[in-house]
Amino acid sequence: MKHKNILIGILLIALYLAVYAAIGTGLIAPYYQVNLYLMGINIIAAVSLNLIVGFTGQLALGHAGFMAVGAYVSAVLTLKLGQPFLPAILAGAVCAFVIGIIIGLPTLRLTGDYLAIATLGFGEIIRGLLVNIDYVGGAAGINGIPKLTNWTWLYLFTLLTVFSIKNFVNSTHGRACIAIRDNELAAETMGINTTYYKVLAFSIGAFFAGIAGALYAHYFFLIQPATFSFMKSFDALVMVVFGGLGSITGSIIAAMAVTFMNAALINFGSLRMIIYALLLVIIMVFRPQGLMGTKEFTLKHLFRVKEGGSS
Amino acid sequence: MKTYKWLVVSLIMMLAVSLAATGCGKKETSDTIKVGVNYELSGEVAAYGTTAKDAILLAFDEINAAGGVLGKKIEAVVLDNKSDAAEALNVATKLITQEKVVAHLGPATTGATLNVVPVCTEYKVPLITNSATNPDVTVDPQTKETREYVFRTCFIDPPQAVVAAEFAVNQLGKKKMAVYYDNTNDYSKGLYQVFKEQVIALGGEIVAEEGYVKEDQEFRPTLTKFKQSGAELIYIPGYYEKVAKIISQARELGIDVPFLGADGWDSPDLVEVAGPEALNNTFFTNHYSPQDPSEKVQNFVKAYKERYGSIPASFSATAYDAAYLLADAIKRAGSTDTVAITKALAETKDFDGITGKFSFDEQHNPVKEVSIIEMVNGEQTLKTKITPKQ
Amino acid sequence: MLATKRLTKTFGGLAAVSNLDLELQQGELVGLIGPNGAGKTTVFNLLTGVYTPTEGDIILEGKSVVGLKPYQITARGMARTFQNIRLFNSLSVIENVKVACHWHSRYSLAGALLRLKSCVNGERQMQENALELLEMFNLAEKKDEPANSLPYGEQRRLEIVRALAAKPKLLLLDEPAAGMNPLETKDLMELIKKIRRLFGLTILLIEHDMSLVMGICERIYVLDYGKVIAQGTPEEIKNNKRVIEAYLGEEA
Amino acid sequence: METFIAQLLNGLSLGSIYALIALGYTMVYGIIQLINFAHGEVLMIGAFAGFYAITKLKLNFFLALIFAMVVSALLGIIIELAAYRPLRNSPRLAALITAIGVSLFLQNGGLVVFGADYVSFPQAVNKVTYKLLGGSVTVTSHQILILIVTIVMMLVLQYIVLKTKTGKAMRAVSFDKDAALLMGINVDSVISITFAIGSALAAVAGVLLGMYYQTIYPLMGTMPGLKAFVAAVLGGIGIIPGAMAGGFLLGIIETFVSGYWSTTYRDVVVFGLLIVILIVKPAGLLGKDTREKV
Repeated sequence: MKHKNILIGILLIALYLAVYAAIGTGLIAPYYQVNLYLMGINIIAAVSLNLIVGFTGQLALGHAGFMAVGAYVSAVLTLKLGQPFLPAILAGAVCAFVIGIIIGLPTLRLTGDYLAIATLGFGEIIRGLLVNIDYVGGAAGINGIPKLTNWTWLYLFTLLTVFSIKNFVNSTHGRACIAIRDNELAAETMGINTTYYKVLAFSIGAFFAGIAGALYAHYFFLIQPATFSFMKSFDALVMVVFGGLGSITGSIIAAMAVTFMNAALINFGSLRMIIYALLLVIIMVFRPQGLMGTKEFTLKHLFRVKEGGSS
Repeated sequence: MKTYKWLVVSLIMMLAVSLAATGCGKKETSDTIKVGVNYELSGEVAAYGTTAKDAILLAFDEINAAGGVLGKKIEAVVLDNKSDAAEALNVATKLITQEKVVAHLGPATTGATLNVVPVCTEYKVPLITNSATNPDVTVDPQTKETREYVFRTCFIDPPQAVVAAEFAVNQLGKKKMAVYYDNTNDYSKGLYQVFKEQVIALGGEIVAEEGYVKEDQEFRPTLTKFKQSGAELIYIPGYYEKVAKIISQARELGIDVPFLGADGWDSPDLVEVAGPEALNNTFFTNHYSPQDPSEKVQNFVKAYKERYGSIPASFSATAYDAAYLLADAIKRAGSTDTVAITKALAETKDFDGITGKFSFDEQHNPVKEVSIIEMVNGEQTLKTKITPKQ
Repeated sequence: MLATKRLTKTFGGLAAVSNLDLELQQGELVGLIGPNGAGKTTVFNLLTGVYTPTEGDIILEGKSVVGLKPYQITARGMARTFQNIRLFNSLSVIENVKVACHWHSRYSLAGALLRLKSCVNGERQMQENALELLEMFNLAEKKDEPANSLPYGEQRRLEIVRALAAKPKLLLLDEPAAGMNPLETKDLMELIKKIRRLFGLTILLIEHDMSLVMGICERIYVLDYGKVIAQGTPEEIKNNKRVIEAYLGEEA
Repeated sequence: METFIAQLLNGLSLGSIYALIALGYTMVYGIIQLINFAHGEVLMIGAFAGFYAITKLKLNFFLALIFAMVVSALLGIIIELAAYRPLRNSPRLAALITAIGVSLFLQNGGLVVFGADYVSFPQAVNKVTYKLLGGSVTVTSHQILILIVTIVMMLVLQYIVLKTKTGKAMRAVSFDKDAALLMGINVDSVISITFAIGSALAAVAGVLLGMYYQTIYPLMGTMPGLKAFVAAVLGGIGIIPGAMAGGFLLGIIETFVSGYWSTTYRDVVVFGLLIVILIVKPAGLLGKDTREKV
């Protein structure tokens, strides 16, 4: 157990240093860097949404709304109020968390598709309000945001997200969420405050979505309400379902695969989205439970594959 | 076991896709000049991106057919940015760092263009947009400095709106005006602001103002409101598709005051959708008119119509001009060095384009006359030409 | 221990339970029987807070629990099993049990997110508690298997273990013998006796299997059309005319 | 007062289009509990089919409408067959993602095939403007036509669902697929028929949208599709009169918010109201609260 943790720790540090060096020496071309950042942001968005949809079983379609909150709050802090990056990110995340609670309390009483449409509605309301606030540029959005997101921040926050959510789902709190997904009534009669845990999972998911939004805003210079339309929520949902509901590693792999697919299809010009859509349908038809199902990919898998290969 | 089989299949699939993808991109030969074309080919504003891309490809084919530039052919690398600002940056980075283009055309919208500007600046590659009208595109709003590598072939917002206000107050003699603008579009909002200021400065009055949003089709509720306000003229700084519907619905509601608009109106669809009758007593400011008898314009309109089956809108014209302007700058620079091309672009004098003869001012905006077009029984007629005060 | 006073629940004008007065003394094992549709499960749902009563009161250890949420009632010392098994299917056997430990050995959220010592200790505690219970019921060997992979009888047993993990004083069993063969039913009887003794529980059970009810219950309430039609010792109930009518009437 | 009446008429026309789309949404949802995100794109294909029928095949309006309905119905059947049927026993979210995939495919396929530009829709039915209340309120023949078509469609649909054998089979399938199968109902073909009818309704909405707003384009279905989905949920998804009520309500609310306040706050108000209604009535206006059986 201890050895495994040390091994993982060393691997993670090695990965960080390797990529850091590769960026510094230009081994990773700028174009691949853009996609590397997209990948990190997508991982955070997908893993945090998986906590809500995959682990707690609450179909939420407003994730982009929380990203918007994180992006706008952090951008206002750094650009207009001259605050440093880290407090700005955290402030964005906390605001998303609070709004998550405000939205979650009334809507999480709803179930299934009614919840889906209500959260989608909230995402659209956040967007609609941003369009009407002149302080943040209305429809034109905020432009000229300093490019503060670098590899170190990205890596740090991606790890923070993944490990916090992993710890959460492996704790009694996370188990409570999974119990709610599996059988809400039984969970409640076993002493679980279902409303509390649904709202908790929802707002923790919102918190990390806020981080994703803040990192996004400080890499892409410009944020507009249109950036955070429901299509962005769908993108995150696609990654979650593609990776497997309730599999953190699945979400990570899927976020990487979708980013990669998007980058690979760039050369197809106007056929790009058609191919993407086709792949989406084909993947779902042949693998409806997602890449990993509810299982996690662990180091054991690697060894098992090796053993299988040698025998 | 099944999982791994599937994983292998999907990996092979992805590999195939990416191989095919890289296969398309790698046609590096030294006898072509690569130009990046970064436009909205899918997503919300695909219509504008596509018309611009079509016009650019037409222009390049003509240039190549006439022998190319510096003895080389121009090769357009066309990529889609999905109408997403972050994707536009992704695409621009690919074009500049992977494809090594010498210049970057597009994107169509202000937002996406602003996102691309830092990349072009960083790698010192010139960018020409044909339709991003916001002043911030070429001038940094914080430092007030001109962005060295960014140019445009369209007007910025103010001149058109200034001319429109002057025309409305002084020539049409209207005092009470209503404005109906696209609240989700900076171009439209920019025109609205300037128009409002000018009208008030000229002694007019804005009696009603309202925004619509991109997805709107139903304008009757707001128009009904305008009708009550007693407006003598309605200014709609928007795009033809909405404008046509607004005017058509307004006439249906019995609103017979004149309408006034900007270059976004220019499209044959305006007449087709609204009908010639509804459009009588409407005016708009524009770069050019497809009815312009000059040979250059007529040749362009004919070639475009032959190839794509429709009459080019003003965005096609500005995109076409952007392509020719770039070729001209490369010729004048005498090299494909990006900095030399940028320098040549900045020195552009009296470039004779479809949208008029223009030079760049110190903010990289084209200085050209504004035409005011009146719609008469479905035909565009040139009402007057006004040179905006700079 | 537990008393209901004129407990009534109506669904759209139809009374599923009306004017029900139950009383359970500390340590009693009481049966609740009645023909199908008599409102037995509705009584359970009222007691555990799944439904809110239309009228009447429920007193648990001297305090009213009406209006409390199910999880709050569980914390007051009531746990239940379900007629149709409701395990957490994607969790393992031991995790199912640990979910029920949640309300009494929870640690802080911050501890969980950052995996602090409080979390590690809390988890260890839960693991030990759960394992102890599983061992007691011969399920320890299967602790890491998914709950839904167990055979039917073991799933029923796991439900009881899970309910016990919530540390109840009063245990409600909803048809624990449903779907069991006579042999399994006999084992179950022994099991119920055992847990009652070991944990000092008060038990209320719904059951159709008369051999089980008559074999272990000390007192029985008979419900028909939402009303108590008889109550008393198994002997008294066996010979009660109205009870026989109700059951025969159902069969006819 | 005149303004109020004028706005109410505007709202009714808009609402009837929403209602028409919502009807199709609700039918498909009722039978397989799938949010068919591709419904708006089926509408778009229907609108283009109608367009080509009028301009290329030179059909009159009603024949073109029928042509569009047939094309969309076939498309609906194919979508169900290729993309949804393999997923019928899979997690519902997988089907939802597939629906999004189909929607993106049709949108972007439309961009390539039909071009990205707006296409102006021929005015196959003469537009006559009637002036009421001394000219301050106007109604066009198009508005009247839309209202009539919508109401007729709803009545036909109610008749099919409540009175015909197919309708009974539909209700049986939507209630319990397995039981319906045991009763000898061909579940697959019932689902296909439902998709065909729902898609044909989308085509009607598409053609009417084209005629009413005069242009069609490949992305035309997205927003009305989303709004109609909201309308269906508002009324109680899966319930035919609910879709109708939700559609009209949504249309009228949108119109009044635009007319008396501001267009830019319209969607904020609409979605805010949706959430309030759902919180008060979690199954929509006409929906029944069903409690899980314990």
